[in-house]
Amino acid sequence: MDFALSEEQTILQDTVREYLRQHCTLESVRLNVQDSITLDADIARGLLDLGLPGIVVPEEFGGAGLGYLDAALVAEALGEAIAPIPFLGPNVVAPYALQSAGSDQQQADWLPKIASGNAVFGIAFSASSSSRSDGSTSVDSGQINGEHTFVIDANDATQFLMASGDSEIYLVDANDVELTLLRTIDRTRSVAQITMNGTPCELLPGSSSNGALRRSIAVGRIMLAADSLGAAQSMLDKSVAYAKERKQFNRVIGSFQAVKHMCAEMAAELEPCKSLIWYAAHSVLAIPEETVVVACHAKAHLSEVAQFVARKSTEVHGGMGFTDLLGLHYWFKRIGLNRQLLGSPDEVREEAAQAQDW
Amino acid sequence: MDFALSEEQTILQDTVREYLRQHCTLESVRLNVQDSITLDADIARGLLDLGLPGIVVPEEFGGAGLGYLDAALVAEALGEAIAPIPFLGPNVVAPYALQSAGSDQQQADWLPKIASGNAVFGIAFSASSSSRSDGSTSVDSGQINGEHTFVIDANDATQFLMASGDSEIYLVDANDVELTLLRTIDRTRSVAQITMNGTPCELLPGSSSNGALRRSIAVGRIMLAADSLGAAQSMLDKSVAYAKERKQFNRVIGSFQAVKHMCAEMAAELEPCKSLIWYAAHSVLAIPEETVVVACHAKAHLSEVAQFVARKSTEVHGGMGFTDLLGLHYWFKRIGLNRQLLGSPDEVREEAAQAQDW
Amino acid sequence: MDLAYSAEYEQFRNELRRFLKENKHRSPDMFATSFTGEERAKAARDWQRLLIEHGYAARTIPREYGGYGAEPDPLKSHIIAEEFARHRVRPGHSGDNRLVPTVLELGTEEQKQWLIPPTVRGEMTWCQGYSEPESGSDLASLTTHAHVDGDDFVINGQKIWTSGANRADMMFCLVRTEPDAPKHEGISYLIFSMDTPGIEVRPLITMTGEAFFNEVFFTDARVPTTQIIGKRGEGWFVANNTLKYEREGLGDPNQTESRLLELVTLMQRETIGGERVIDIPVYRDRLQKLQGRVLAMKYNSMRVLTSRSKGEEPGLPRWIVKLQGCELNHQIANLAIDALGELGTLYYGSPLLRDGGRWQQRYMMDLGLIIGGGTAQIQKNIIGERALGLPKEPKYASESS
Amino acid sequence: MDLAYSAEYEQFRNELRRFLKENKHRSPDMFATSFTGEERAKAARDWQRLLIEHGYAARTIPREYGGYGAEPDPLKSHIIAEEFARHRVRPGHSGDNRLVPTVLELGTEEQKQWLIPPTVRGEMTWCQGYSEPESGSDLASLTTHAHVDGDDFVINGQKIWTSGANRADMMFCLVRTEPDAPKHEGISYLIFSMDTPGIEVRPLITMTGEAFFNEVFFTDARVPTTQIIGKRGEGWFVANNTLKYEREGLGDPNQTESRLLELVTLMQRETIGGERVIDIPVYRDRLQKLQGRVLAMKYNSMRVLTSRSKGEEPGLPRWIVKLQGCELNHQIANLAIDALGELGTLYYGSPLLRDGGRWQQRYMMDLGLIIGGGTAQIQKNIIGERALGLPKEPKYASESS
Repeated sequence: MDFALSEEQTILQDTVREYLRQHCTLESVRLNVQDSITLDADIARGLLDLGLPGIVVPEEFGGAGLGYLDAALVAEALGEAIAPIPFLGPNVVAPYALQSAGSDQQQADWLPKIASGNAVFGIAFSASSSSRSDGSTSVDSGQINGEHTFVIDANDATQFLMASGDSEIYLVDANDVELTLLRTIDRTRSVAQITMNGTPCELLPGSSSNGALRRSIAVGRIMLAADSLGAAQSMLDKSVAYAKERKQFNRVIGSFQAVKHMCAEMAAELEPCKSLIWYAAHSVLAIPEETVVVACHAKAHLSEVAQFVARKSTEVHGGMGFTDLLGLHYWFKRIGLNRQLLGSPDEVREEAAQAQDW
Repeated sequence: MDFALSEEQTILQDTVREYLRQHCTLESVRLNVQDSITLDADIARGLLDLGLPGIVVPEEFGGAGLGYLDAALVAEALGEAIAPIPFLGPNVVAPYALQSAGSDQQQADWLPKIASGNAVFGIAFSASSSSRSDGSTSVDSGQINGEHTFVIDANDATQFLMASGDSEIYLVDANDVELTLLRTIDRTRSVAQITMNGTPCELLPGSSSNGALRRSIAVGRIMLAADSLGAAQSMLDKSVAYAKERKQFNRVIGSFQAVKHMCAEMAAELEPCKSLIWYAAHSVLAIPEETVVVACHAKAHLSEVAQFVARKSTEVHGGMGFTDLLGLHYWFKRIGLNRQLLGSPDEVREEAAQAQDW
Repeated sequence: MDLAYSAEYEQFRNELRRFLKENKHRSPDMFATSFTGEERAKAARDWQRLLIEHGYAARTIPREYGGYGAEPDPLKSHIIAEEFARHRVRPGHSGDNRLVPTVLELGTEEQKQWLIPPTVRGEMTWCQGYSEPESGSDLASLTTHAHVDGDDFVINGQKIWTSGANRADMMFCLVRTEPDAPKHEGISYLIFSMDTPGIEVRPLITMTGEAFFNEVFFTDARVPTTQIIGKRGEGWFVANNTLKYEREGLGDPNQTESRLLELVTLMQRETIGGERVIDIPVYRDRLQKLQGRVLAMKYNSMRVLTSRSKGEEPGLPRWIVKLQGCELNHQIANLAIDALGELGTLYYGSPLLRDGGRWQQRYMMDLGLIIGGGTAQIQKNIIGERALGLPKEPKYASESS
Repeated sequence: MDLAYSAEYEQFRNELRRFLKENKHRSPDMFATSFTGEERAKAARDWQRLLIEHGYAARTIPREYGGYGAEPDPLKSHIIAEEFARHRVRPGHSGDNRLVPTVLELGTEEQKQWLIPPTVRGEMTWCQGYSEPESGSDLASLTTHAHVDGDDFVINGQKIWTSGANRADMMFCLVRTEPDAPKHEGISYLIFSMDTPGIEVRPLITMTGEAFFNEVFFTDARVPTTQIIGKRGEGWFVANNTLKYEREGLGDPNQTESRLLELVTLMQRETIGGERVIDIPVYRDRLQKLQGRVLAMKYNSMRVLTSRSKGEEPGLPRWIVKLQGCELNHQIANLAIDALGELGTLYYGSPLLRDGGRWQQRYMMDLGLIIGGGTAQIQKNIIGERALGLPKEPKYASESS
């Protein structure tokens, strides 16, 4: 029994953190956010050097062959730094879906390209994960028609995986769809609407029967939850640091019980979330029969806790938290977007109940 | 526009408060609670002298001819003192129902007896106000069969009003039913299960068509909400007093932000409830078309706020709040019982939504 | 308890309604798209003058200073606010509800004549220079300072959270003029033109993306020593007069109620899988919970209004309004966003945007209001100490006065 | 990350299971109704002796003091707790988990030999005399005092919240022996028999109606001066050793999870208008919210256990357990009561009572636990100061040391 990160995992996460600390500063995020959201090419190249695009791609296909806990640790670090980088879609959910449901040929075609950063997959699962989207599609003789909204990591995508019907996953080329960017409160993650009009598509054959779509969504939810964990942890850390520095009434504000207790409440809520994410991510390969339920809980619980932290952290920062000066709101908004993607908390909780036959 | 109590109303409430302060001490409540719950004869006689039993009975029938805001002020005072006295059922809901739906003869028979304290009505409306009760009844040729649970103010009742079917109200004699006391956490309000077996019953004829049952339940809910308001206000007052007295670390605990803020949060939540109750109670005669919705909100909102106050007040008192020494738990428990009677908060909120056609 | 208005007030209301019906078209917002900035400004001044003439603006300000000169009557003021809101007509103003009462109470006759008439006419607009980067909740620790040089105060330092500083003609401002006095006794209340050389205004972008506030920098800005309200060193006590007025209005329950009704409309319009959001029990229950709280605050405000109309200090029911009202607005916006799900994350300028993005804007803005004008923590201190009589925190050993 | 246990631990668990299967019938709870008090007590002692022999109780206590003498191994301790709970068998004990470590660490050899073997055998039971009516969160302000008269301490004063005082053989107790010393330096840690003349125990009824606690009154109670652990005036520091151990266990997530599963059963069994409560969306959503929190705390405890098994101090994940766990239990009970509606208000002895009234009992008891053993406010101070490194409140001018 060893419920802890391995030394390699700690090193992996610290390496990504250190890289982002140097290259993904608040200033660089601000620059990114001013224009339309696009993959920051410099940061992306650095992450490619770290091997992140192929993190869960098997070594035989040129990847790192790591697991989903490793991927969650990276997602957490990206959330901490609010990195404007697609990761969840192209580097975690897509290789998971391809390995779960793709044909041998599809895996051989795409997994190496994912690992080398030459294929970037956007994920159009929203219609199956969140009943709020109106988008629907139909497939006829290898062509797909219809639209998807809230497509994740859309802007720089070269390919899309998309849900159709109840459980099937199709692969389409990004050149064959019409893409309209959606502008959300968050500007660090690209989200779009895509329209298909007789667009050629290719089924991932395993998905017709093996529940790969549902499990792929679960993996995506775990990554979003890990991202929110990281973002919320950053906000808590900033709050504690600010509370130790900022003085009012000749005392650092952290010595006031009201401020101290807000920090303590944030920590008390957030700390157990780390273990919840670890367990959920670990379960993907080790205890797959538990993944769907735990992923629902990870997503829903982190949505609530991170929202709580985002608010309290802003309060601890007082007026400064409300301005752009400290940039705290970038974290606030990323947490706000994560909350709704791939299913809002109450929808996801209902799925957890159903998955347990309760 | 005068959204305030009249001088007479203030005097009425203060008189009841003063009477209860002298005669309904914590010690006398404790004595009452040790045995089975029964009307405290001494206190009841005193309240009779104050004219409370006939408070809403018209003067022509020997009552005080006051309104439901006056009744709510009395209910609030009874809640403050956790008085072990039936009031809601026999002295408010029963005369309201009789006036709303009773025949001239029924009104002439019963209203004077209510005002003189010679008739004490228990209220068996639970099956129509709370879907949790299994009890159901059927009426056939002037006889009623079946059972009601959570009958309010049951123990000393001489008569019962009971709901049957969707909207009808029947009057039965207490001697003709079989009564089993239910033991709740609260011991200051008597609640029972009653069984009818070919029991003679008499219809309140207006109730077949005029919605009197629904409005009678609304009146009962307002009184329960007023009772919880009073009980919660007592708990807040005790907390503030304790926080000003109790010293720890050489300071009165009320000077600690954590304790001060708990008191402030209780006050901030509770104070607007007073206006909500006033409005709801005033609406019964003045704006009857609003009563059902506002009564639902008064009941549901006070259930939540009073529960919050009950918990925080206990926390402010520390270990002492958990013991019997200060008796704080009697208020805690009365609030807990009120929360569930005549519909739990979520059921009542759903009724409010339906009543607004939302 | 009588929710009807007496005949006097009903007549007042009827007159106002007639006035609004006849004059609504003159309200400057009607000119919004078709006139130039200068014409718009003139329309606003004309509208204000018309309202003062009829006693619907500057109502209680003495006639000699350009007001209508009526006795204070909170019920009439309430009726005015209510009817203008109901008719969606731009209300008048009383100049500046922080500065004008302060000058009337504590200014010299000369200051009153100089400042109040143009302010009341809307020809002299104001911003408030109180907060500083290092003194937020602890306002009295401000460090912007002025020394006397000849006939002038020479001001150096920085203010923050100054709303309207980029548009205002004038500022009323707290500066430290007696550096050696205890912190509450070294402050003066100065007034000066925003055109004074040495003043620089920089907009402060907030999380909503808009610049509601500014930073104001002072570099040797010279202000005549006559431009002080009250005496030197008394500014803290002068300002407390202003603060008393400023906090009113945040958390207004009528606004909260209309937001709740907007939310109902949203939930009746939006669907999830073909079902109206309002019919989905978890959202429906959250909506009802909020409605209960909104009603309680609405009736609480009627109680406050009644107390005021009787000349009583409303006490606790008034102290809680800001804390509860801003929180409630924030929660209403939160439910709206959750009801919209993914669509609730969209913001200004996006395809598929609902209600112009205003729910996200409010969600953030209301959080700003929970913090601003006295954080929730400070509000709880005030409620605990002033309304419940709990003791302040004791002075601690190392604290300077 | 490896959730499997290594072969050594699997073997340990298998041996334990075999032991439990073979010996379960000797567990004293099996005798509950058919034996007298004395026979029951003997069965309990026999059971404890059997468990010690096999290393399932008093596991890390040295053999010379009656224990099993194994090296500490948190994983094995966890397996023992888990299997006894799973098999619903009464677990053994290590004497008293507050006193025994303290005596082992700070007692004299003579005290160890006197106290530890009978305590470990269950023949000497203990209660803790720390809290006083006027010193709750501020324990060090205690006033129960003892002066030396000949070879005795003579104790006067009052303790409160003394659980088990009515059954215990002995008390370990903090008393002020140096009235003139600063408050933390004037306390001594005494041990004595509850049969000592001058000690009176009165049960303290709580809101649940039960007497979990007692008040203990001392009137010239004489205790030999040798019955002190540590030196005179060092009692505060001796006691901090004990406190370290006491707070473990409150908010145990395994217990919380089993309560959640009980709640699921309740919600599947109870109906409203023919519909299972668990199918009613508002309750269903509340249940799911709680499950998410329960799982987070469950995995958090696995993380704590792993840290311990590596000899690391778990830090924050451990500090939050009491605060979060007790709150979660309280909320689980709250949902159970709401799910039962009116039926949820019934209590011991009523017709129609569900689940023996235990949800109401827990709802109140869990609130007591939120308060007891360090209120939620004190817990938040501890988390803020020890785990997050925020500064303590400054000393106040008027505060004596």
